[in-house]
Amino acid sequence: MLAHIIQNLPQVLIDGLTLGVVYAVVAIGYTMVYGILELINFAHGDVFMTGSFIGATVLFLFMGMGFLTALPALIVFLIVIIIAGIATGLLGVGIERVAYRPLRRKNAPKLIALITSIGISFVLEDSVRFIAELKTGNYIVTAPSIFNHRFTLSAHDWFPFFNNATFQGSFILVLAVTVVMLVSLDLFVNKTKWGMAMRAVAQDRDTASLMTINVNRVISVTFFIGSALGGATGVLFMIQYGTIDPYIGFILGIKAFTAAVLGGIGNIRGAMFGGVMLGLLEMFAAANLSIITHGAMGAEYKDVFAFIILILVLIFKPEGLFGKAVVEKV
Amino acid sequence: MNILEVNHLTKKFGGLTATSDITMNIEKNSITAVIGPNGAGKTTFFNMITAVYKPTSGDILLNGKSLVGLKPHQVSQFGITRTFQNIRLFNDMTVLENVLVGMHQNLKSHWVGTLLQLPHIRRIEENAKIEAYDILKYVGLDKYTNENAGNLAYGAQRRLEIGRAIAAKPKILLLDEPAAGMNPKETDRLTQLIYDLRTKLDVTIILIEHDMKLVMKISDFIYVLDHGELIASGKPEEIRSNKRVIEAYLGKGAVAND
Amino acid sequence: MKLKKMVPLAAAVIIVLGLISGCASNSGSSGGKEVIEIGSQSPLSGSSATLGDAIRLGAQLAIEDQKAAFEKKGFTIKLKDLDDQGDPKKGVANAQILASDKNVLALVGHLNSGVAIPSSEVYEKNNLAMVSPATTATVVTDRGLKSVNRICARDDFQGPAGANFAVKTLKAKKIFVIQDKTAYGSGLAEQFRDQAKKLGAEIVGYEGITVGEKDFSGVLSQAVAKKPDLIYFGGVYAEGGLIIKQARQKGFNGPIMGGDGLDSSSTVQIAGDAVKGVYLTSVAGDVTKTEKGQEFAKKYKDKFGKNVESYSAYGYDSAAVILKGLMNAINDNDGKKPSREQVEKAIRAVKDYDGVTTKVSFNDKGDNTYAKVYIYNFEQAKYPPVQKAEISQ
Amino acid sequence: MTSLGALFNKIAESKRNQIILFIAYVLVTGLGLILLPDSTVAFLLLLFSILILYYIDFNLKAKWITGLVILAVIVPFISSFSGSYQTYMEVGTLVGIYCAMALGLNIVVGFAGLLDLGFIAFFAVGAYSYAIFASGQAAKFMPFGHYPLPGGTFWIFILIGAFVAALFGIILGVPVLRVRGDYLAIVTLGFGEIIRILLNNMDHPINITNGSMGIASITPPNFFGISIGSSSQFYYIALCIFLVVIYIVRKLENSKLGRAWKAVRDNEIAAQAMGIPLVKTKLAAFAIGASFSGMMGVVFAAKQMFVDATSFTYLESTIVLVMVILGGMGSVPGVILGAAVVIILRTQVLTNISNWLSSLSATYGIPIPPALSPEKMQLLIFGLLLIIFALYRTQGLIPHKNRKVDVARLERESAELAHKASSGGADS
Repeated sequence: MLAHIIQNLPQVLIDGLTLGVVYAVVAIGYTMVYGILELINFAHGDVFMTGSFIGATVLFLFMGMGFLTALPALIVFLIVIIIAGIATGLLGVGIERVAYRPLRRKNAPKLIALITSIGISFVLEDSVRFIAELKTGNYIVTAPSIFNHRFTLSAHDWFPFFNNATFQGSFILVLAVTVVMLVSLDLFVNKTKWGMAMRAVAQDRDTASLMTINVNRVISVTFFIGSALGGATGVLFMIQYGTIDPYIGFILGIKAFTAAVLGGIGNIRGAMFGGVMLGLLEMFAAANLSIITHGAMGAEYKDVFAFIILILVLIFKPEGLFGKAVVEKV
Repeated sequence: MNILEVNHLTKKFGGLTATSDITMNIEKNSITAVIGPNGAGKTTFFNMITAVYKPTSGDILLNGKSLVGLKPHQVSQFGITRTFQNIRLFNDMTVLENVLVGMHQNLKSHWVGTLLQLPHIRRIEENAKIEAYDILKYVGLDKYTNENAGNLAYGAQRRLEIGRAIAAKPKILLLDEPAAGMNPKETDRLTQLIYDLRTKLDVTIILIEHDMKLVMKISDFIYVLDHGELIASGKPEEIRSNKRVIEAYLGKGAVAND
Repeated sequence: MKLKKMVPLAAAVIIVLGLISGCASNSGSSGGKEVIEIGSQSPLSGSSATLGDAIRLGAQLAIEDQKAAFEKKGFTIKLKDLDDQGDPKKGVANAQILASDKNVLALVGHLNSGVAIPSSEVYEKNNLAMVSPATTATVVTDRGLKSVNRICARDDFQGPAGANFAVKTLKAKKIFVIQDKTAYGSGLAEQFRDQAKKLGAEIVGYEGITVGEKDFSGVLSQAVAKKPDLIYFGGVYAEGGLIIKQARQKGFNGPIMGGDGLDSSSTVQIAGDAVKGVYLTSVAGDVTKTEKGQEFAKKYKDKFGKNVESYSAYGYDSAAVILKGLMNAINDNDGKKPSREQVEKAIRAVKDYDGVTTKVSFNDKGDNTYAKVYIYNFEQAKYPPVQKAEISQ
Repeated sequence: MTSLGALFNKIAESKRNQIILFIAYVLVTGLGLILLPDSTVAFLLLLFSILILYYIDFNLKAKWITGLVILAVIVPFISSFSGSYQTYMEVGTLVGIYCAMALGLNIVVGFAGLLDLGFIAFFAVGAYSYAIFASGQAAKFMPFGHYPLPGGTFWIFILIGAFVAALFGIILGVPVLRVRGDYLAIVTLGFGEIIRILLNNMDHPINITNGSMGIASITPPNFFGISIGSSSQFYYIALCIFLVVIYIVRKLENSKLGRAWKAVRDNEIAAQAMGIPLVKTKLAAFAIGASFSGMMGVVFAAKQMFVDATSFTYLESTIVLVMVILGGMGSVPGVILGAAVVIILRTQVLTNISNWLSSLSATYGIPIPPALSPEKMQLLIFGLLLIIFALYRTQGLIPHKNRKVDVARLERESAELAHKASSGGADS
């Protein structure tokens, strides 16, 4: 039993990492918005989904214009991801303007903001479904495949108790792009003026506004960055898995939120860590649950475990693995 | 006879000490004021008595029984209720309902009885309403009975908080800056009310207040906190001339210049 | 006076909405001739919309083909197509709508067994005959309802037929089974597993996946590590296509097999080149093999501008069986509009109807005695796949 | 136009005229439904009389009786002439089921202020508790007893369903209520999903729920020998439970417990300071809200005669939430209206418009892409409703009103008491 699990480990790690970095970047969007507004932005998962569809559309357009053969794939990919990122970033800013800012101005209870975010998520899902279905007659869209060269990691040659693992070219791309995104975000937040303003607003919105920080603009920037990252990740997802549909955002969003909570919500590095960890855990569960439980529970239970982790963390360590406990002010 | 004893009460938030080693003895049926500059730890002190915060160390004894480790609602059931510095009313409920919530722990009605429409439960509810209405009259809010609490004017909200607190029939009433934001006329009325409470309801009152005129006028005893520490205690006239207190309030120079 | 502004406003909204819907429900009358409607229920939205739409269009084509014959008898026949969304609740609500419309005498319906089962309880109560082109779960007809018929094969025929092929023809000794945890996928996979076991193959894994996800690497790395000779997937194309693709990416080069849920052009679209070497069992025959079928395919393409899906022809045949029964009932009733009971009996009594893709005779449960299972193989990455075998009961 | 409005107001001012107008309305719409038996409009207009009834100046008891007569006698009687009788009654049953659920969620969200996104789980628990024992399923894991249980047990199962759901409410509540406000939403969502996944997977190692195959052939209820199978019969069951639920909610709303819920919603810390035990109060909200859902789950299972996990998705939870938000959080009549509007939109109006559009495209050759069908646009429509109501009309269609007390009476009674006390004091 143990041998089986170990043999498979390299492959599980690679797959888990792929899924994990996707979770990680989407989790950052949640954590940034939560850090600054204390709002669970349910629509974020669907912003991610919209990003993947925008990416697919641009890719199809390029293909129609023959760019795909004329230009190196990497350049095409970079253009696509940048377009999708900017578009979803603007979408995020728009959502904040339309749906959250008026509530903030009215000082409405948090519950109401949560409800609008659910509404936004429904609207995004259905609008994308509608457009996709109108164009293709089927809302499941399969993107043209690029970077599907297969590599083999010959783990077996180095460690005989491992099996070899395989991965696709896109895996390296996903990994590289997310690492670049994460590092630049970290630098942005910790080293630039805007990043400082963001941290200040997250700490104390009222004080920050007294310090001549334009709070609304900082919030807009936060939404732009969070959503752009989410949308770009959508493109990565599309490249990696090839097929997208308008409902990928919901479950993935919940998992990413779980990751954010796991790492300590409001904490960007925590979200990265939480995402990767959740991806690995999930993949490990899918690959090994039935081996461990002797068939009593199969891979179909992996989401149950993800949710149980969420609940346990929230109950016993609500500040997350990296967060600090906050005391409510009376 | 001391109704409330506080022994060496300390509260730390992380590295920050909010109150340290406070000891107080509160006499039954007295009016005690806790004063001190902003950030002295007064509200933290109240929060510990009402179990919103758990003290880091020290003990709180009500009639000799420890309150540490209880839940806030249990403390209330033991007979300590409070008002809040930043008013905490049930804004979407009517003024009368706010007072009825105050009576919660003394109402013997049970939801099963309510559903079955048992006659004695109905009578309890009816009587509770009359009693609540009497309390409203007492605090001068009877004409707003059906108004939503959130729609009241500031001074009225303060009085409603007091009304709600006394509806619980407390042994000890904690008032957190009851006169904050009131004009002199309203403050006078409040002073009268607090006096009245003690004589009519036989309740011990502890209040946090910045309005020195009010404090000096009504307190039997005063404790002064600064930076979380108890720096003085005594009768109003003793506090009035206490050097450390003047220093705490006006800064060191003030005393020297005098 | 408390009638607030809102009430008249709301009244206006309801009236407008109601008027529209009123028009909708009254739009059935037609000049002089008596109207007979054939209902259809299939998922027109949701993840199996491709299959559901094919059923609807097939039925529509059948009705248009025979319109003239019924006109002669003095009847206008029409299709009343409803979207069951693959949701049992919606299916039952729709069933009530069909049952309450007196012009509806029978229906073509349901792709999903999960929807057909509760809905058919309503049909049974209202003597509304149902002919299903695609529900394969055994329970559907095993309840012995007199209104329920199907022209396709059952899971306990399709699953084992697949297992026979996998073990005997493809010589698979070790088989890894994946299923999508839906009524359809689990039902099929279980039947396959049991038969394969009986034939002596080793089932090295039996795993479930979550519908709607895109990453099945976890299950697949477990599968690939166990080095099976064949991977079987019980489910539909949305996940099936991805499983095929990801299994190939993980270096699994052996045969992958699935049920009729993979019998769709979308499988090829999603899986791409990886689809080569995939086998599938289907209860639907390849229409392009027969002359009749080719003709049908052409007509379908001309009419709707879409290529035939496997269930297009089954939708067509289901509707045609209904129309045949209906015609018999009309004749038996001296040319007058028959009652639902009469139609129900006449449809069950249809014998040896020779359709575009299958012959139809119903047994006493409502199963088609001529139902066949076909085995296909994707030799190229294009739809439809090549037919490899045809298995009769 | 304004003069017409003034005239209308003048006529409607007198109570007698209102009653006459109302009766005339019921008669006209009733007649309308008889004449146009298949018209959804006529049916909806007749139902609309209930809303009018809510707004006219009438004595409360008379309103209730009139409403009951309309719902229990007039509507079923008139629609029984229609070919769409069963459809109408099916809609009525669904409205009843979802009203009860929405009222349950209203206790949790509207009264106690706890956002629950997994509410459908309790419905599922209720449905499965009947489905398992009223079909052959229980025999697969229960070593004793004869299954399926006879249809007569249905009535007991309504209570069992309520109880089991309440139990689940508490099981969920105990850990979950330790979580801070906005996290609660996500935790309950997770819990709802866990329940659904478990129901879908518990067919091995022990077959409890029959997994994804669902449970079929559920025994229909039996009422003194009559087997209940049609929507027109279930309509009365749903109506009865619905009435019980309304009664409970209305009584609780103005009881000690109801005040405690609202106090916790408005200000947790102050509520605790007033002696309200937080966890117990929240748990009561969870359990009572869940029990309504559980009862209706039993009815749902009996009506469908088939249950599987696909009926209990996250979407269903949010649909119930939409009902509450649309109607008005905390407002009992509002929530009922919200549930009715959503169900009628879902099952009748949208479907009819879709059919109309597709028949348009069929008869006149107007190409309307299937993607445009309003039926498929449900998510969009409900999403927009959520946003619009949250942003612009947070209080919903019928805003919540606190029950007002009769101050004059209180004054009188308080004076009487005072008098009694003082005179009593003088005597002794």
